[in-house]
Amino acid sequence: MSKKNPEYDFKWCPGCGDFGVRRSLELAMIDHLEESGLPMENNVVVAGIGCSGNLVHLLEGPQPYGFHGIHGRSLPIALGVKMARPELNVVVVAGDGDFLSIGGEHIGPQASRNLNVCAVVMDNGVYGLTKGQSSPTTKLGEITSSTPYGKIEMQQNPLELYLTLGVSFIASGFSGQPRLLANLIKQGMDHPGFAIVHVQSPCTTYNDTFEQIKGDAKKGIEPSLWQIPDEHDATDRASAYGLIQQGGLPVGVVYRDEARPALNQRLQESWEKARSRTTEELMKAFEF
Amino acid sequence: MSKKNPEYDFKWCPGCGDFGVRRSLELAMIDHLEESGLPMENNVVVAGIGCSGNLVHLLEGPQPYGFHGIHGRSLPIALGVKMARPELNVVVVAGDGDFLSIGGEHIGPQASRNLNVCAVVMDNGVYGLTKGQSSPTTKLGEITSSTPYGKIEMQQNPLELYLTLGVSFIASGFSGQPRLLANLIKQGMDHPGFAIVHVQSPCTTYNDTFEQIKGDAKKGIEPSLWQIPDEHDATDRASAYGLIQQGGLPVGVVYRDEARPALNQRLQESWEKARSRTTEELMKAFEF
Amino acid sequence: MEMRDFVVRFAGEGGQGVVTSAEGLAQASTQVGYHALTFATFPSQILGGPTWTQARISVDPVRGPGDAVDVLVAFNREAYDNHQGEVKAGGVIIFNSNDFELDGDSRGVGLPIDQLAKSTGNNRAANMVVIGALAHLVNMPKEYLDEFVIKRFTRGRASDEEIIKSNILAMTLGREHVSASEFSLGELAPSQPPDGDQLMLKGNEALSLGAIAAGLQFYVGYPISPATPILLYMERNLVGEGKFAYQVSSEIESITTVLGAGFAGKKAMTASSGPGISLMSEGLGLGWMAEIPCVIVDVQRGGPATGLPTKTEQSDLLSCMWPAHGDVHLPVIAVGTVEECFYGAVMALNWAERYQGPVMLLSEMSLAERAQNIPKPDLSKIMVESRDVYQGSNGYQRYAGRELSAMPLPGRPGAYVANGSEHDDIGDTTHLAERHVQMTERRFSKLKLLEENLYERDKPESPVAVVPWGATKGPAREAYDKLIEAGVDVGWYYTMLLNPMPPKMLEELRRKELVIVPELNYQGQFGSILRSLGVKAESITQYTGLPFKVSDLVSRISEMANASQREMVRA
Amino acid sequence: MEMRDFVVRFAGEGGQGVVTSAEGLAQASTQVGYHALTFATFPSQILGGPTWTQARISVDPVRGPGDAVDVLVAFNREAYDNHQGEVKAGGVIIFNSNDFELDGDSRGVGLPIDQLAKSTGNNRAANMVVIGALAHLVNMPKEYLDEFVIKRFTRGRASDEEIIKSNILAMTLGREHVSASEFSLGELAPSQPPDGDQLMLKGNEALSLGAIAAGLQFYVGYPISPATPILLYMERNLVGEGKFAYQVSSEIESITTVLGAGFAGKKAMTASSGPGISLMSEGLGLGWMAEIPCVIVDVQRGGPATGLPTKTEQSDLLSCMWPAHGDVHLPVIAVGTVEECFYGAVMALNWAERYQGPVMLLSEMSLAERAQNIPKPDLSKIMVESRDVYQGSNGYQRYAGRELSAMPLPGRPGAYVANGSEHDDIGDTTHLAERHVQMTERRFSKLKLLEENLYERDKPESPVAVVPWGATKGPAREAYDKLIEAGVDVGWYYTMLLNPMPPKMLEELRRKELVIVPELNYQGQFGSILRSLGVKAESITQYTGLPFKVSDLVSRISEMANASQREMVRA
Ligand SMILES: Cc1ncc(C[n+]2csc(CCOP(=O)(O)OP(=O)(O)O)c2C)c(N)n1
Ligand SMILES: Cc1ncc(C[n+]2csc(CCOP(=O)(O)OP(=O)(O)O)c2C)c(N)n1
Ligand code: SF4
Ligand code: SF4
Ligand SMILES: [Mg+2]
Ligand SMILES: [Mg+2]
Repeated sequence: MSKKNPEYDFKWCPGCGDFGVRRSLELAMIDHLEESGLPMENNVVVAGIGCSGNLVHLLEGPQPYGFHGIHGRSLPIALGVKMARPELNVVVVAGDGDFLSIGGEHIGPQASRNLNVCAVVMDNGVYGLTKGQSSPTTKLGEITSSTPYGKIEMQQNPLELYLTLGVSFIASGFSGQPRLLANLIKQGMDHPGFAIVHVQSPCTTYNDTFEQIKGDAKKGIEPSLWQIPDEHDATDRASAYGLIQQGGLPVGVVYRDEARPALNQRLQESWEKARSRTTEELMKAFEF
Repeated sequence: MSKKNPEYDFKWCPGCGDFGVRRSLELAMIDHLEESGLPMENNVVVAGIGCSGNLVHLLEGPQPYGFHGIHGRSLPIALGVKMARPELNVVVVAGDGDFLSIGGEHIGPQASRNLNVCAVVMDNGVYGLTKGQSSPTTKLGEITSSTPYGKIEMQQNPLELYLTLGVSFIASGFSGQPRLLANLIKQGMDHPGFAIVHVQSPCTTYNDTFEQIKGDAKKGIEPSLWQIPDEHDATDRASAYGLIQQGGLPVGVVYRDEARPALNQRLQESWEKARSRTTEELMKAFEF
Repeated sequence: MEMRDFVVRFAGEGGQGVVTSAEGLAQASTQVGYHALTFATFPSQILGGPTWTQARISVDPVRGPGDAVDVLVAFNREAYDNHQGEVKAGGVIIFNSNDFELDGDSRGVGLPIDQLAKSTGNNRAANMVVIGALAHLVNMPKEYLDEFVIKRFTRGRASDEEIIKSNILAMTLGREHVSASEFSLGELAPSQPPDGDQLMLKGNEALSLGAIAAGLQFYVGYPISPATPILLYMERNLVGEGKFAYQVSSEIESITTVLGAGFAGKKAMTASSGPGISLMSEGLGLGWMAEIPCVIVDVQRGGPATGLPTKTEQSDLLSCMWPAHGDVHLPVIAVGTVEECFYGAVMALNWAERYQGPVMLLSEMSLAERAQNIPKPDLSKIMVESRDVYQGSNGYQRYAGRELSAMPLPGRPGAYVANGSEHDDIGDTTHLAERHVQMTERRFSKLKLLEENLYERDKPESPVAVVPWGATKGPAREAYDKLIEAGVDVGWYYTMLLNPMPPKMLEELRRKELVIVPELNYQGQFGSILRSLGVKAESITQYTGLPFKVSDLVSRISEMANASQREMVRA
Repeated sequence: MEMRDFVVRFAGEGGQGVVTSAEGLAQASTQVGYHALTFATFPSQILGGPTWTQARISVDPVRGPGDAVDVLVAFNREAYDNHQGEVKAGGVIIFNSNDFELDGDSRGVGLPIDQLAKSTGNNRAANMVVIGALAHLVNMPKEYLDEFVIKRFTRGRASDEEIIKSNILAMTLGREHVSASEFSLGELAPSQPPDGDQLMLKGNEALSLGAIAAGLQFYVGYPISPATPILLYMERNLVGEGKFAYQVSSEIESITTVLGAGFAGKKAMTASSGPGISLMSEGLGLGWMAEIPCVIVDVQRGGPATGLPTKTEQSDLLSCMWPAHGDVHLPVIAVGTVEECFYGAVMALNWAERYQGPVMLLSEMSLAERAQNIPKPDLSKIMVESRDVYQGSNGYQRYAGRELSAMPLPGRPGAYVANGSEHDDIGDTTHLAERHVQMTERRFSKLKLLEENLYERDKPESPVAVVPWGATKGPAREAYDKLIEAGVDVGWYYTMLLNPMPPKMLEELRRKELVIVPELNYQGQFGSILRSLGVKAESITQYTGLPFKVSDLVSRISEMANASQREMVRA
């Protein structure tokens, strides 16, 4: 709510990738609303703690509901919001540290449940808000403020992790392509299950990867970014696995399984076996 | 320490798979000691909370050190023990709930670090000690005390998870084959990095899968257990992935990567770039 | 002689009918108008293992399992060895003569339980043999028991008649076998059937029902003894449109998921025990900070850490009241009886909605596993509260001011950010000193809304008072009544509301010369809280994992009371 | 007139040299024998953003950043607007006339900082221009500053001479420019160089050094403001054989990993702030239960929940003392000065080894980010303790008895199970009442080993005492000295040891009519703890996220002291 709120004094650094993600999310939410005809208040943005999570305060235009809680817990908070009110459109925004390190435990369970929310992960390969420590996606050997002699643990491969855990919609994007990214986020919102849009959103202050991602012909640097070809069959798990093994930064939808019922749907079905009783009826069982 | 200690009054149910795992671990530790020539006190068994974790109190013969802490935290406790004293042989014993649910967050980090400990996971597809609730490996649709209308979330595939997270030694075994299992655990202990031996250890009281695992010719039930053929190249990640996709209960070594340095080795190397200073020297930096 | 009350302990191996016998006796007695309470213990292993259950049958409402055992039913030798010491003078020991022989104990009556059962052609009637034997010892009329059996086994099936016959026969056999031995305890006074319907249920069940009666819609939890039964009850019964009950992956998920649901407009709850509650620490602070209504049940067990999962203790009070870093001070309701489990849960949900924040509901293993007859709650008399929901248009300042304000509902106008960082009126993060002052005062001012003068008191004029909390209420009250009979000058205060405490009660306690707080922990946790509130409190502590014995409390309380009397005289 | 002390606030954008100027001034002053303290604040954004740093220069040891500002150096207009109100009467405002013009403020002196720096041919000398200007205002001899510059830039490089020249020139230009304006603050009294070497460092650095001096071998942590610098310091310096410093995946890993290392025989520590400490709750209980030596540092920030990461507060005391469910009561040491950060850390490690359990070491954001000159610790005088290690053969009963016993070392004889469930002598799980009693008393008895009568006191005969804790010590002591000058009858007590407290001190406090506890939290946490210990304590609270102002404390303490005097008279 930056524009409207002088009291909110956090600002992203000039050039921070998160600006692009914010724009993409705004576009995606608006698209989504135009289709659904619902007001912006039907959106709930659950934010992690980090430069990335601060996005929830920096959205411009009409404001969605937000929940800016504690570090690493955006997914279970989203679980609560969504299962309480399945009609709401629930979006998670979090950083690589928040989502994959301290919050890593929550990805598997939501994937197994196929919780119908869309998580936008802003991966800059570093802990930005705490000023440049290494994160799970920081590369082996890299020197950061918390790895003065080089990182001695392997980086994670988030896309493969999501696939293995059973996330039913996996997209990969780049903050430097806001419209393309908006489209991926929109697809994630529309997906009837757990969707993760993993975004490379460079930290220009502590880990500026723009050049490496976009490449630089003059310096002879190949871009790591590549568009996922239309031929890619995202519904085929094996192809998705193969695609991820190619490395680099693929942009597009990596995997989608729309057949798997979402948690709230399976819950509905399970109720057919159940019988809902009034408190009076429940008490009967204890009479004598 | 059951035999020696009447005050310890927990007992596994008759037929519980954990008996076999205990035997296997005893055999493996003894093998390991005979080779190393070290005393039993050189072993530290870090246990999770569950029927499985109680193994640490039920070991017979000479006693190793043990740490029986809190639910889900055996891996980070083992991280502390191992990095404090790399010369110790550190073994983790935990259940599927302890290791994969509440403790799931700790697998990835130890895998990325290639922490040189061996984890023996006793998977019975249920929460035994708390009397039969569903666990991450409980199958979709199954009815348990905590899923009265059938489980509505997908089960996890632990072997694929370990492979994706970068665990450098992955074996799969069955508690009903103690000697074979002992051999796998021994290999895990010898492996210079993070080793997980994932064991099907049926809960005869709440989830008896012996029949399904071993099969029953008369009833025409095919065994889910199959020996991993010698041809399998465990050093090839792709083959390991393919093997896991075949399902069932493979027995043997699924994957091994001995090339990757373990955490303590990488740490040693990183020290070459560092300079260790005395407190006096450190204070110098602040003089004026 | 006439008895108003008797206590039977059933001891043996898990699976020998220890529990069914106790429950059968309790049901039989309640059905004919007596009051009954059963208390089950857990063996530390899953199958088999030594276990015991105690049943107390009384003409009057029952307060606790009772100290001394009138009758011990020993299903095996080990049970006899471990429990015979608890049998009071003049008590009787019924031992399963099919399992072992007992000589040299004059209190022993052999009963060939298995054999007699078999002879009825219904092996499952073993517990009826025992019940018949017990009935004889207290001279309970045969009709009573027959009536119970008929009621119980009339299920409109063809087999009913036969089963009823075999069970009645079993009871008769047990009765006759014991009558042959001259043993008797006396005459149980005729029952005085309570007016109004009754329910027979356990603390965890009463608590679950209370929460549902108060409009609970959303429950998540993670298994842990002794709170698991609440999770299982909810998963079975909290079903249907708009409801959700689910097992999540840890207590950290439990609390944060509940916060999400509370934010989204639901009445949400989770339950756990010590270790799980500790894991919720950070989430509880978030609920307080972001002002999210929800209820957290702590069914206390022995601590610290993994502690004593199957034992009872009252040692989580301090950490539930101040569960997290920063200025957080959560409302705490502690229940003391099975009936209070129901009404305490109703209040906890009401409080959460009223002040818009997390409420801690403390129960205990000894209540959770206690079955007891209670008056059936009259739902029409239960006042259910719901949060004040914001009805206006957009541009609302959810956190404006220094007091409670209406809470917006996602999906409707009034969008804001529920924020765990310090924030301004619309929920944006801020670091301004004035804001932190405003919001801190706002959060604490809301506790005032929970101040209610609901408490019990007797002899308020006495300068000394006994003030138990939680399930210690039962034995403490039994002890108190004995002390009063004995002419000791001491008052009685009790409330479920530990934070905020009833202001009037606190006022009165501040004027006492001595406030005696019996509690099941080492530190004397409630006592120290009372002292910090300006009350001259001293605790009577016990940390054995077991409830207080009435006799111990009688002597310890009177000691302290007398000592302070002497001091007052001197002064 | 002669000054013994002056305070300069540097305010501007991050990156404008706000911090380097403050530190330069402090260093220059300390090198010529003055005492100096700098206090930096954080902008809430990562790059740029409004920020300010305060430097206090004094002839005498400095206790705090100081209330009122003598000189404001405003690098831009916004800085002027936000801070000019803090400048005391007769103060001066140096504003960067290259950035903005200031009329109508008689306190203003324009200084073309950038331009003057440029003219020296060394743009990086801007801070020297400012320092020169300041030196003139307090009449600091030119030689002093030249000496400092020469010392600082003599690094045996060819460029040294040139750099020194340009910097001296920069100072001279600044000095001359201001001297042109008639402004002056007076004459800073000549320095009284402290005898003995000094260190100039921040609280987090002193704490890290202290831990290492006490033999720290193992450190893990997870980044969090304001504790991160400790993690970074350890990762850089706690290296080499037998050492380990590492960033783990969360604070839950931090605490449990530290427990593993403590069990394995290392002196292990972790540091975090509020939210991380709350996540450690369950692990802390485990450390207490299994008796594992380790130190947990809480560099407090504003709470609750994510709270106010860049502000200071003292609101984690209750949750650090009773961090988890069950009967757990952790030792707490709270440091109050940069120097105490060093010695407090030494004590914390010693305590952990001595009683074999977790020790909480409380610091605060305002100490963590405060740089100050302290006497260089004499390592030869530091007493370092290590746990009593079991030396015998196998068959040892590690948990036998009701008191501390030697701790076995994995790899050596004496195998046992470190157990978080209640256990017997060898560490096997048990539920026996006697065991729970024995082990509970054992765990609490060990706290006695930590009772030491280390505390400050003045005027013990006074019936009223001021008893601050933590970093409130600084402003409270300044206020106290003023009150004594003013003839107020009030005593002073202070200790780092909050649990267990020095027994003698507690005894004395119990005899006071009134104990006044200034503390930075809403609930008056230490005050309420003291009341629960039988002390008539009342808190003076502030919850703005900022330290106390001396002037506020002077008036609030004297009010309370006088009020109680009046009461005493009445009585
Ligand atoms: C429990 C807890 N631990 C640590 C922190 C401190 N902290 C705030 S943000 C953050 C990580 C930020 O990294 P990331 O999630 O990648 O977000 P980014 O800033 O890079 O966008 C940390 C460790 C916290 N707020 N809470
Ligand atoms: C924090 C916490 N939550 C819950 C529990 C209760 N609990 C004890 S064991 C267990 C799970 C046991 O399942 P598993 O790990 O599969 O072990 P098993 O008994 O099946 O061998 C649980 C939930 C606990 N001890 N601590
Ligand atoms: S630190 Fe990095 S991630 Fe944070 S705002 Fe600056 S550029 Fe963006
Ligand atoms: S409950 Fe299951 S896992 Fe536990 S001891 Fe019995 S059989 Fe084994
Ligand atoms: Mg990041
Ligand atoms: Mg299991």
